[in-house]
Amino acid sequence: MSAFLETLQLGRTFGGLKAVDDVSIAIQQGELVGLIGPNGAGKTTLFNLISGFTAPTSGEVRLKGERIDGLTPHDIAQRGIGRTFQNLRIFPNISVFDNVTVGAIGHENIGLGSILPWQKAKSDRITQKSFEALQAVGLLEEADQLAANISYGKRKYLEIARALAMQPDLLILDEPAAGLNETETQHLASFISRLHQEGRTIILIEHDMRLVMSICQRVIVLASGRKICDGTPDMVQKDTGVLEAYLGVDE
Amino acid sequence: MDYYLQQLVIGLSLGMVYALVAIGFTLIFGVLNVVNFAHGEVYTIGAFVGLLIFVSFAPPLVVVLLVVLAVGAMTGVGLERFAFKPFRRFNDEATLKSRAMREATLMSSLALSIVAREGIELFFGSQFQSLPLKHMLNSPIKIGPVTIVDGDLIIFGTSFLMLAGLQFVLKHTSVGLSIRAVSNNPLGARYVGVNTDRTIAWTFAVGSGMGAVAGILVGLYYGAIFPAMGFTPGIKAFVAMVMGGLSSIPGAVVCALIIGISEAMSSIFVSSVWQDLVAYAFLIITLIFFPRGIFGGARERV
Amino acid sequence: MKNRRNILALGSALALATLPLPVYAQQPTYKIGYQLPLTGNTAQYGIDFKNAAEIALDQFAKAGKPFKVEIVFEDSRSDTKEGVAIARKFVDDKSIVGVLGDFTSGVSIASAQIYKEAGMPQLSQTASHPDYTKVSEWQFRNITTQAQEGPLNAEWLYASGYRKVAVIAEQTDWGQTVVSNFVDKFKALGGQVVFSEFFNRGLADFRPIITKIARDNPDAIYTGYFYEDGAQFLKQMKQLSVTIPVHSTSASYNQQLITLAGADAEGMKLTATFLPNNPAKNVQDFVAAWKAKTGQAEPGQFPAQAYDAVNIMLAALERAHPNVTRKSLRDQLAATKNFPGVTGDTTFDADREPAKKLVRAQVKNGTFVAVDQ
Amino acid sequence: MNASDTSHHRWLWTGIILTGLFVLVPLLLSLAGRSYFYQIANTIMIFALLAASMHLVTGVAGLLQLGHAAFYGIGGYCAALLATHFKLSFVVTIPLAGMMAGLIAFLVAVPTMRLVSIYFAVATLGIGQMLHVITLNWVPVTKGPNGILLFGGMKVFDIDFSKPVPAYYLVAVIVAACIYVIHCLSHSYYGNALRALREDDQCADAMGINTPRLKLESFTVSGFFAGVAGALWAHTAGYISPADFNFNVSILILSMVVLGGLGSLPGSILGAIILIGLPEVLREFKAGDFRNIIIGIVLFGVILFQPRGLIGEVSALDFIRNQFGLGRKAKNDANKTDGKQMRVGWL
Repeated sequence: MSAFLETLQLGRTFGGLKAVDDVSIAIQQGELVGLIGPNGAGKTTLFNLISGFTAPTSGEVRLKGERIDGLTPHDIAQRGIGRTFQNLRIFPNISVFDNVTVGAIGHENIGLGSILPWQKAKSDRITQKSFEALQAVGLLEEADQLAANISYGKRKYLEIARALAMQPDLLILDEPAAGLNETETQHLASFISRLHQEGRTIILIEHDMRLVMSICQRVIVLASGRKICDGTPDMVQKDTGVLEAYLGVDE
Repeated sequence: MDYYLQQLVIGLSLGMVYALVAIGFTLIFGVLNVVNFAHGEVYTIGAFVGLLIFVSFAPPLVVVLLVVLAVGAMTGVGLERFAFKPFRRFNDEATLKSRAMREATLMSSLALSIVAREGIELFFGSQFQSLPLKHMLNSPIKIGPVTIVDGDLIIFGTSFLMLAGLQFVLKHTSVGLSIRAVSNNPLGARYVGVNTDRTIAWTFAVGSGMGAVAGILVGLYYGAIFPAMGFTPGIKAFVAMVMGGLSSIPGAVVCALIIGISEAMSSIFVSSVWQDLVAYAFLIITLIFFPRGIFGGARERV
Repeated sequence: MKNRRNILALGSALALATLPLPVYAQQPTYKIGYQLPLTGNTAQYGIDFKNAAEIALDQFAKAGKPFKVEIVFEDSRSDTKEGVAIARKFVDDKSIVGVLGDFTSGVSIASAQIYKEAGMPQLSQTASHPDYTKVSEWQFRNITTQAQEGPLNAEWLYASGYRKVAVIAEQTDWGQTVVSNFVDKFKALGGQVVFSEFFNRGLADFRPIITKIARDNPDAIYTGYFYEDGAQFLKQMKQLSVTIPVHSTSASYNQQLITLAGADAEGMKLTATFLPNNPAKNVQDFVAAWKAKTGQAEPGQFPAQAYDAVNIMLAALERAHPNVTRKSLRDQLAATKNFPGVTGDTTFDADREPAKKLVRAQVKNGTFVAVDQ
Repeated sequence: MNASDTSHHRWLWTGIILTGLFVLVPLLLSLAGRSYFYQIANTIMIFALLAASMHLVTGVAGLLQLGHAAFYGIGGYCAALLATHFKLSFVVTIPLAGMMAGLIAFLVAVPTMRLVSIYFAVATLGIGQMLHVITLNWVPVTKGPNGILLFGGMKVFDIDFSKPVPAYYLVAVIVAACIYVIHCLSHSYYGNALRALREDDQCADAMGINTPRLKLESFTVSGFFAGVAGALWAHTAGYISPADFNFNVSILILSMVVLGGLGSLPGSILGAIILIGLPEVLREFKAGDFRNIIIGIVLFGVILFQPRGLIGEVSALDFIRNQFGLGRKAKNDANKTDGKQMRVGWL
């Protein structure tokens, strides 16, 4: 069985700099995989390569066996990859509910014709999905507030809810715990675990080691654009290469 | 052959007029990343102030230019205070770079430009102002087969001085250093102790002073000073700025020259009513095919 | 979501409706509407018209006629939107029996559609668009069109011995007629038009065009511009040391041309219907009144045109008195014959076009003087 | 989307609006006995449609449009040329003019769609100016500066629509219908997708929103309605020339949208009422010379003190609570909530 998502010798150079260099990873359906690495390791670039924000200079990305590199972000999103952003990117001037609907709208691929009366079923599905997503993250109370007016922590959940409304097959979370305090991080960890238990495939990019080690089954480590380790949390913690990369020991 | 040479020279001098306006315009955009729609009106105000000084005191040109520079700088500071500063309510990065601020200031400067233009019109009337002809900068000078006027030399000299002066200010003074810092990273500049508000005010002072000087010089050059005079040069400067890569002043100057020459040369082939199409076509082509400006080097600002 | 819109529409409609409507006295006072640009890019022309109209009205009031006349001025900004609103306003006011204006042909024609529908006589002092008087029998104009001026100039240039002529004009409806009427006649006479081009109004830099003209080396240049563009053109010709004789139309006749262009205007020839140094009494009275009222130099062609338009209207009113209606005023306007105005004698032909006598003039020593024929 | 959009309120408001538009306003105008008010009302309605069409592309989709007058002009010219050359009735020319403007908007949008924010604004400014230069100077087709005079009048079934009252009804019906469509578009999930573009188009793209297609669509639709407005103007004014569609008109329309509040359809319409009505009101008060300055000052004041315009984007989802009591219901009955009940989106 081919992997759910795989990258094959994926590479991207900016100027002369190899941001991502020959990275091959494979994610199986239903996995919760952590992706870690020191600053500038190329985590977010890898992420952007997968979600289509950046085109790779070499290699390929496959989702369910089909090549998706070179597609536009919305094509990739519609094939089932939902993501959040490292720096929160919610839509501040519309309501929390409307924010979430955007994910569902993307999934339903709404166009000009959708205001026609016989397209109402689509709208109803969007309403329902958005509602369910809001409920899942516990933001129903804030549904009609402007997204700009809710707290930072809640915005994090809003972003996840928006991605969930896309009904993604694969959910990529880019540093969801950044800026959260201890309790909030705990809460988030259990939330992510729950999403995983419900059967979702998730990639988690994180700085917070403890979060990653506590909930992920498998951890991939990037350093200087290359994959240096891929295994269970225990294996990764014992790997000397990882230690060197984090401590900055010269090779 | 002489004919083509003459058209080329006319195009050059036309381009220099656009360049003169584009310098201040680009400085303000480059630092703040906002479009100052009122730049054309600062240009007009410069011309009217210069005209008033000429009519009342008839001092030498240099004195007039200095006074106009000062008045322009004050106008710029006032403009910044009323049309731009109120929208920087918060000094976080999101506000300084947000699209909302860009568009709000675009509209606020547009609104002020309406007020300024209508005010001038109310006060002076919309016709060409009569200018003592002896002050005009249009005595012909024959160089071989082509004719230029003294104004061409003065405008060239002024543009050159402005560019050089600006480079000096930016590279060798503390104000210039803070302007560059704010341009690169407003939030970072603030963290290291740069007074952002004052620096932005300075930027407007310098940019608008230059705009005002351009106004009186071009006014004297053509002998045409009227309330709506800022519109066309404003648009051409805008185009030059976009072509030059938005935040590059030398780029804008070179592109202004290219626009001027192309306009003059185009009139060789087609009727001059189509001349305006040249600048707009350049604009669209640049935007579609060279989104980073025709020199490609500058960072893309989106 | 349109609710607010309607509430506001109602509100503003109410606000407008409750404004006090003027109450009219029993004594015969006739009202004339005058739509003209008092603000905007063309305000200088509209303000001149207003001054000229006030002079005419003043003189009329002092003449002790059996009725009074009031002129209602409305600012159209040379904007069609505002022009048609004013037209409706004038039509609504039952006491307004005739309308003057507008300045530009475009606004005049758009308003004419409304005057046509409502049956209101309209007399424009300047609308030169060929279609203007074709809108309906209610439209009159007091400006010689290029259909008259163009051929006359063609004959003049041809008689001066010019065979190769360059023609330039502004890209407006008027400029189009300048070129076509002149060129048709000049070619019919056997002359050659070596260069013909339009320019966008308010073009600052004529040098590319001048250089182009100079290359074709015509015997003369025939120009269709207003005084501001004219001054620019003449200055830049001198600047490029191009010394081809320049002819122009009555539209460039304005003292400001000489103020703006100075010595560079010397020698320009043009046709005109009005010369302030014409010794005729009515002309001198007007010039004196103009100087006293505005503190400016002599009036140009356009104020004189407006002055005459007002007087033609007043004369028609006088003939229609005491049975003044819009219809009777229109008929009396149409009957205007040999009206002695400062721009010459005016007679409206069957198409409500004026036939006027044009004089030939030249800039000499900083002033416009008639050329002996 | 507003708290009042519940279903019975909806019909109430629709009723009020339609009665106001078709009965009360004409009644009042007729009582005032002045066709002048009809003229103003017509101009306001045409500009309300223009502002509404720009609202869709600028207010909702966030594409700053500085060349809207060009599409207005294309519509006007298309209608006038069809009416004069082929003697077509306005019944035919108005939709054709809209389609033509939509088509040109589409062609303009294809290469410029990937431009962002100010770049896009500058491109529309350039294209708008180019189209203006072309209408002014392409004399054989557009008659250039001479403009086009429509002699024919507007007679259909013996009703002369060039008379003020029939013209009012004609314009009111067409404008109301167009604005209703725009309302449906902007108050649906389609509108939400456009709002997502406005807020952060890259992010919207990552959510699966086909941003280039949406931009293209909204720009084309907006061009279509601007074209309809142009055709209405050409037919009701009877004469058009390039001066009616210059850069200042683009700025005027943009000012309406900003004045009323970016993102709010009623705001745009209010902006049109104010910016067309205010000069006329000031004319009544003999403030003639100052009225343009006053408009500039009003615009500036609104931008400064009411950054969201007079009616900013209304807090978007009040209506969910009102309509379904979701807030309370969710607490008690969260799991049982049936998606079918939650009919939200558009009227």
